[in-house]
Amino acid sequence: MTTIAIRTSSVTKTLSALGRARELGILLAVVLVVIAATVKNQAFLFSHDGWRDLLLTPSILLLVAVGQAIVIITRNVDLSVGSVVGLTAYLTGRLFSDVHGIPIVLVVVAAVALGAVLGLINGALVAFANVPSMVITLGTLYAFRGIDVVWAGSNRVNASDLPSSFLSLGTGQLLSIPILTIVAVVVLIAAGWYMRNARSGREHYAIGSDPAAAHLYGLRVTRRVLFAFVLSGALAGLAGVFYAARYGTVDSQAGSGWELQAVGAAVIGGVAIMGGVGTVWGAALGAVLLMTINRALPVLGIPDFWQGAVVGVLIIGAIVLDRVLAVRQKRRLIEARDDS
Amino acid sequence: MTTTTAPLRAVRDFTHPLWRRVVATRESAIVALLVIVAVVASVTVRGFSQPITLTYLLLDVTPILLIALPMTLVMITGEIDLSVGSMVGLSSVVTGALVQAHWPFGIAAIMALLVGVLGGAVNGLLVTVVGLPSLAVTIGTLALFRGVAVGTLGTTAVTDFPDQWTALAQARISGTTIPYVMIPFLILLVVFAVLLHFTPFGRGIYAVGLSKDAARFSGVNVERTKLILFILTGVVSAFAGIFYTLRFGSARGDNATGLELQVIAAVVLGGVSVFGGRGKLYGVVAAVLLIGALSSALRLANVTSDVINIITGILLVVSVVAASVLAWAQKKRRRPHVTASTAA
Amino acid sequence: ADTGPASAPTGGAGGGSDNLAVTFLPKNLGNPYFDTSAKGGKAAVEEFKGTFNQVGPAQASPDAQVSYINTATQQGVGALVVSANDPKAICDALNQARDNGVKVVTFDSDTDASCRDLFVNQASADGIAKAQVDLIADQIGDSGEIAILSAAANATNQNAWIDKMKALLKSDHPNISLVDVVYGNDDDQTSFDKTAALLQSHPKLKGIISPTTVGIAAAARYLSTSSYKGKVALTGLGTPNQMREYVKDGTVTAFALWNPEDLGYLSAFAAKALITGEITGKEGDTFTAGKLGKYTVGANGTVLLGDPFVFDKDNIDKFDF
Amino acid sequence: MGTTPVLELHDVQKSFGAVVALRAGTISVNGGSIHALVGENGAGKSTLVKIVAGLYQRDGGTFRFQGEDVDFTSTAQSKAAGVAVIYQEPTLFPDLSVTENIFMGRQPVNRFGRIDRKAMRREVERLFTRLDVVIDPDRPAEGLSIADQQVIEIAKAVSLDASLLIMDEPTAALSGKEVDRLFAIARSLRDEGRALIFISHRFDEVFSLCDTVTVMRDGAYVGTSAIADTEPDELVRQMVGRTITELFPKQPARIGEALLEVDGLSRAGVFHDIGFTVRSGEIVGLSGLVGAGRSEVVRAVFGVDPYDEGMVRVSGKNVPAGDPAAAMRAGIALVPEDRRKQGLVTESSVAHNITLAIRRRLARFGIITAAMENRAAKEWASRLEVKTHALDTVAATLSGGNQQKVVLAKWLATGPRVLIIDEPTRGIDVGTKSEVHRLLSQLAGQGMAVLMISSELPEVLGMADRILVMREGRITADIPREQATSENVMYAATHATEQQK
Ligand SMILES: Nc1ncnc2c1ncn2[C@@H]1O[C@H](COP(=O)(O)OP(=O)(O)OP(=O)(O)O)[C@@H](O)[C@H]1O
Ligand SMILES: Nc1ncnc2c1ncn2[C@@H]1O[C@H](COP(=O)(O)OP(=O)(O)OP(=O)(O)O)[C@@H](O)[C@H]1O
Ligand SMILES: [Mg+2]
Ligand SMILES: [Mg+2]
Repeated sequence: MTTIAIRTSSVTKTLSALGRARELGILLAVVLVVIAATVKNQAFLFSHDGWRDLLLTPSILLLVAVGQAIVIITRNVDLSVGSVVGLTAYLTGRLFSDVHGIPIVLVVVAAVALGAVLGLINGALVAFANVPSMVITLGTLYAFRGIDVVWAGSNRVNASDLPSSFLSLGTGQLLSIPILTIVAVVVLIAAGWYMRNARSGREHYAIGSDPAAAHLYGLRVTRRVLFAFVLSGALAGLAGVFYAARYGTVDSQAGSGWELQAVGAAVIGGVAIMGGVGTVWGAALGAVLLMTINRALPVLGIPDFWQGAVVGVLIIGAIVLDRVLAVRQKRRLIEARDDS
Repeated sequence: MTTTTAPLRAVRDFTHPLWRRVVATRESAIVALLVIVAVVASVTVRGFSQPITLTYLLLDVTPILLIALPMTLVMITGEIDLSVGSMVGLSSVVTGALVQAHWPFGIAAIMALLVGVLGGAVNGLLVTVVGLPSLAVTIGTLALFRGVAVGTLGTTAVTDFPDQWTALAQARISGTTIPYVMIPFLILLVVFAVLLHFTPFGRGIYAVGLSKDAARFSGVNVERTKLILFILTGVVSAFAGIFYTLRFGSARGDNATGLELQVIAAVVLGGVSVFGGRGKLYGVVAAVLLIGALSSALRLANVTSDVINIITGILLVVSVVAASVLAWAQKKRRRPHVTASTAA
Repeated sequence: ADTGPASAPTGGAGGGSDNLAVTFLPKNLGNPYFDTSAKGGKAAVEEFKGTFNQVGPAQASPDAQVSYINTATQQGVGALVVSANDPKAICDALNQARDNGVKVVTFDSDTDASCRDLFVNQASADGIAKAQVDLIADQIGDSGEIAILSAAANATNQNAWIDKMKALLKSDHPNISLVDVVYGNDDDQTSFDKTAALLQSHPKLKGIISPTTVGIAAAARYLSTSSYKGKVALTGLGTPNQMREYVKDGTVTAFALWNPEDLGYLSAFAAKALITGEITGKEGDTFTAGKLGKYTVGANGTVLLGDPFVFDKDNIDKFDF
Repeated sequence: MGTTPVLELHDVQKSFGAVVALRAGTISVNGGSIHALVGENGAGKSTLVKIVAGLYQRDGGTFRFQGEDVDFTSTAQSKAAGVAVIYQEPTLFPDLSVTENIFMGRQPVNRFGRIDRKAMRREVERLFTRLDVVIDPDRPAEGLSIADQQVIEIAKAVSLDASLLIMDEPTAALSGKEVDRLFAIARSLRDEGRALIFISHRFDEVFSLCDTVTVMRDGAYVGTSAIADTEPDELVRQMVGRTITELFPKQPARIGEALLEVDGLSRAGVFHDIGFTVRSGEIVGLSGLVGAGRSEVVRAVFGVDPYDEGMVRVSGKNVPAGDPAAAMRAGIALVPEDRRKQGLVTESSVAHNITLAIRRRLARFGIITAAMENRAAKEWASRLEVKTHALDTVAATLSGGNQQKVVLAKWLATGPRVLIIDEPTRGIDVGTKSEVHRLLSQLAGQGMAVLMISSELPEVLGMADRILVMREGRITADIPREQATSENVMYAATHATEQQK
């Protein structure tokens, strides 16, 4: 028994180290990008605006990516998040401009609630009708955006329609950390804690790992999947509020194309597209990496037109690197077993 | 088992008769819907029944029709290619840049097709050799191909294409209102339909989509199958890019932005499962035409694009939900019947 | 030469008709600039008792515009008033429309001259370039680094203006150096982020020109909350409603634009004149555009609206669009 | 206890579309007893189990649990009521750790609802010690051998502390040692007064473990008897309606030239320096404890797994590594151990499954049609007596034994010269089993070389001309039929392990 115990513990350690390494690799990439950009131009990190933007810019996508990660972990995907961000951002703006003196908290609640309802629509269709989420959310991507365009028409919400107390949320800082970033990080910590330490959080992993087994097991698959979509919608709703606060202007195209960014962030962060694997931390880091790359490229002197290509190369590079590291680790594990 | 005493049991080929197998499918529902939309629109929408409608409709959906063919095969293996729209743009830019550099158009087009092969191979190799999920890979190449396209031409748009070529892209087969480009499309359709439905390779595609492991254990070369399909998708997208360039007479880096989701929406509407293993080519073709006819009719009725988008989205959702509700209802209906017969 | 009563349907060179259905096709829907021009167009069409319609894609792309042009052809409208997303890509479709008797007026952003009957130009490229260069030179003291935040990389009008601005800077303002041109794609968020990047990559930047209404608003919004406010000058083309706040808080001193409502109004009347055969679009043709008065077709079938107008703290409250 | 049975089913019915899976399911299980449920493949045993588990809802009949009428609509309900089930197919979450798999949904939590990982870990260690299991509790379930998966299923069910434990063929993947362990646990649970249902196709197990037996045929109840009052032949007659004369109908075959030669095959961490020969007409048994690496060796030989060193030859010609298609061309066929993942495309039709491996050969001028496939599939389905409604039936809906027949049909259709068959009769009923054995014997007689992996010692001893024994990735013995006894095979399979300890 003793020999086995030793092997077990060493295997355990290497495995958990591997688990951590996935997120670590992405964190490293973020740090490298920041260092490179800062060396090129001090202002990227060491100016007031540079520091603020470094933290602020990824915050909105981070929220969406966290929700997306949880949905993907259940072996689903939510392609409608971009449209939900658009709708809720517009709702935020309209509430402020139509209802004078409306409290900010009420608007946040309304936007998050709208996001949750939209998420509920997705979730109900997926969970009850038992159809692939990719199809459903591709459909609602079009439908929600269409509703946004019909509702907004050519109107847009301008910064002047928004109360300055709300706008200052978008740029305000507490101890030099932007308020939006603080909120996003709190959400991230809560989601991370839940997914790791709550029974129902772990059930999401089980469902994504093998839905049929989860059914046999008697897990409440429908409820969890529904919850994941509602959460994703609610977080997209919160991101919509952030969007309005940060950008001040909301038109009917706000947030379009974010679905791929959010899925990309999750996948880059090590969330397996087939579910069951990954953490919201990874997804958050993926979002930070994506947004930071976007901001660093002009600073690094990459011409505007070529930035898209560089982003593509970096995305592919990040996932290839991740894969290579994982394969290497696995091989090392096998060799270790052989030697024991 | 010749020594067994039991007589050889004759096994039926099919559970249901042919008509039921054909009629009670999602594909047939889409075809029926297409017919209904066409008939209703001809009667109610002014201007829809004129012959020119067909020309415009077909020209509009040609890039989607073309790319949907290989995309169907890719999605049946359980993979996906999100980079097709960017590949259309890249192929357009390659054609344009070479024509601008005074290459003959034919050679430029061939180079664009080669770029399609190359791009497809990049996707395919990353998926098969490196073993990455195709959704992630092609989100990356979506950005990469588009980035190279935009980077290459920058602000400029190449517009000086030979007139005989641009005219050909719009020309109609004489005496009809059907564009010439339908000929290469029909050839490709036959090729892909035979490949998918009537070859051992096609059987392998379905097997890979349903169970990668079982396919491998049966001697299907999973990696090669996928690689070939990604390359086909790349090259057909490049072909669509050339058509796109000629139809609009303009090569630009941002050509066909967002086309990928339209293609995937059509493929999925046509009954292909995003999990792989299921789908028929005729369903997909009917779905592309359905979306095309619907938007054409709605535009003629002065319905704005946002409403058209809502309708497309709802159609997608309803089509899958309806199928599942129908199956559920059927199950419900059957149950008391069985109980009754066993009780009797 | 002839005005007034002669505007009744006559068998001019184009062959007059009384099909006064005018369809506006902007670059995209949901764009306040085009919303305002459509308002003018609608007013004009109602004035001459035609039927007004506006259609368009949700996102600015030439292929989507082609579908709408084809639709207009099928519907057999009297005239199509288009702001082109690409000078060439929609050409064939426009020509097919013309072959089917549809008159084609471009406004705001032109196509090749061979594909339309008339172009209603909001202001000459020279005029627009000069107005913006003069504004920035004035605001930064005629020396230092500036950058341009444009719309899409392929926008015809934008690129024409940028080229003219470059030439003007070279010849008249040798101390100003243009260090970067970036593209916000007329997307609010992209323009916003690009502004942030511009300011970081060019610490010595003294001014930004954004010749697009979406771009300038986003840039102003970023500047107003950053430490660059008041230090980096911003000008360009913007609408008074979007810019009012930033002009008042001192982020922006002055910016320019023509009146898009007038632009739409003039375009609609030009379309009507073509439909009725009052003009054919050749140089020297004249027509009356309702309350705006008489206009003459210039070279290349172009009608010029007028010079751009400069908005500042003192006059901005007089406008609402 | 004796008065009210823990579980009572009477005339329970269940249909799937046109297929009647269960016509009249009847069973009555008492506390403190182990009740065997036997019947041919497709008799409806698993269906009955799934109704008790709440996975399926019955169409008719009565269902009583602990003396009360119940209607479980989900497995969560049955679990809560005290029913634990080990399903025929292992149902683990591949990405989660072994520990999480066991405790999913009922992990120990602290006051704040936070999962107490330490407590969970302690639980698992206690459980594994009780079951004498040596699996790393922190490794993911992905990549566990079928046997290990089965062991974890058992651990999961045992830890539930249920009043009724149903085991649907739990021993199909296990070898002697693990089976003994399982039986010890089952007996201790019985002695605690719990009720157990045990489904198996192995009569020796039924007779050594159970006290009552219920027989089913064609979805209907046939009869229940005390084990002491019946005997295997009687059960077989009830199950199949006829007697099986010979379980291992081994015919002597003429052993010819070497067909499959494996030389110095190694793969780091899995197997080392494997060398053996299988001759025409010969059935070679590959024996060993579960986890010895037998499946890995044959997978490498067939080319689905890579290997680092060594050589595979068929009739003296090299077979390229890592290329199953080439191995098939060389005349090798592999019936894999995991039929649901590797053997079958479960979501595909019977016809497509049978013809998948011969699709290229069937094609004329590169074209293949459904008619061609059906012709070939019908021939093989009939030869192996696959019980299916029609050729377009989805393979997943066949009973386990019939699925195995489909896999066999698929590979026999390729007309192999070397047939490698991994656990050929796992989950197959007696009748079919003897048919499979007869078939193997007959194929060998026709000159085929057969390599058979089996965890069932009687099967190996009864069928093989020669027995290779593997232990921890190495071949430790090569025993001819005449000298083979269960003692010397088990000795070779475990010997060095004992020495190490
Ligand atoms: N989901 C389903 N859909 C259709 N038919 C089914 C389904 N499940 C089982 N059947 C059919 O019901 C019958 C009984 O199957 P079941 O799995 O209960 O048999 P079994 O006695 O467990 O056999 P085995 O010993 O092979 O496991 C079989 O004919 C099978 O094909
Ligand atoms: N718990 C484990 N930890 C590490 N390695 C293991 C473990 N279990 C199995 N292995 C490895 O996997 C191989 C065994 O695989 P497998 O169980 O499929 O073998 P097998 O003899 O074919 O058994 P079966 O009869 O179940 O098919 C062994 O060589 C061993 O090195
Ligand atoms: Mg069974
Ligand atoms: Mg094995």
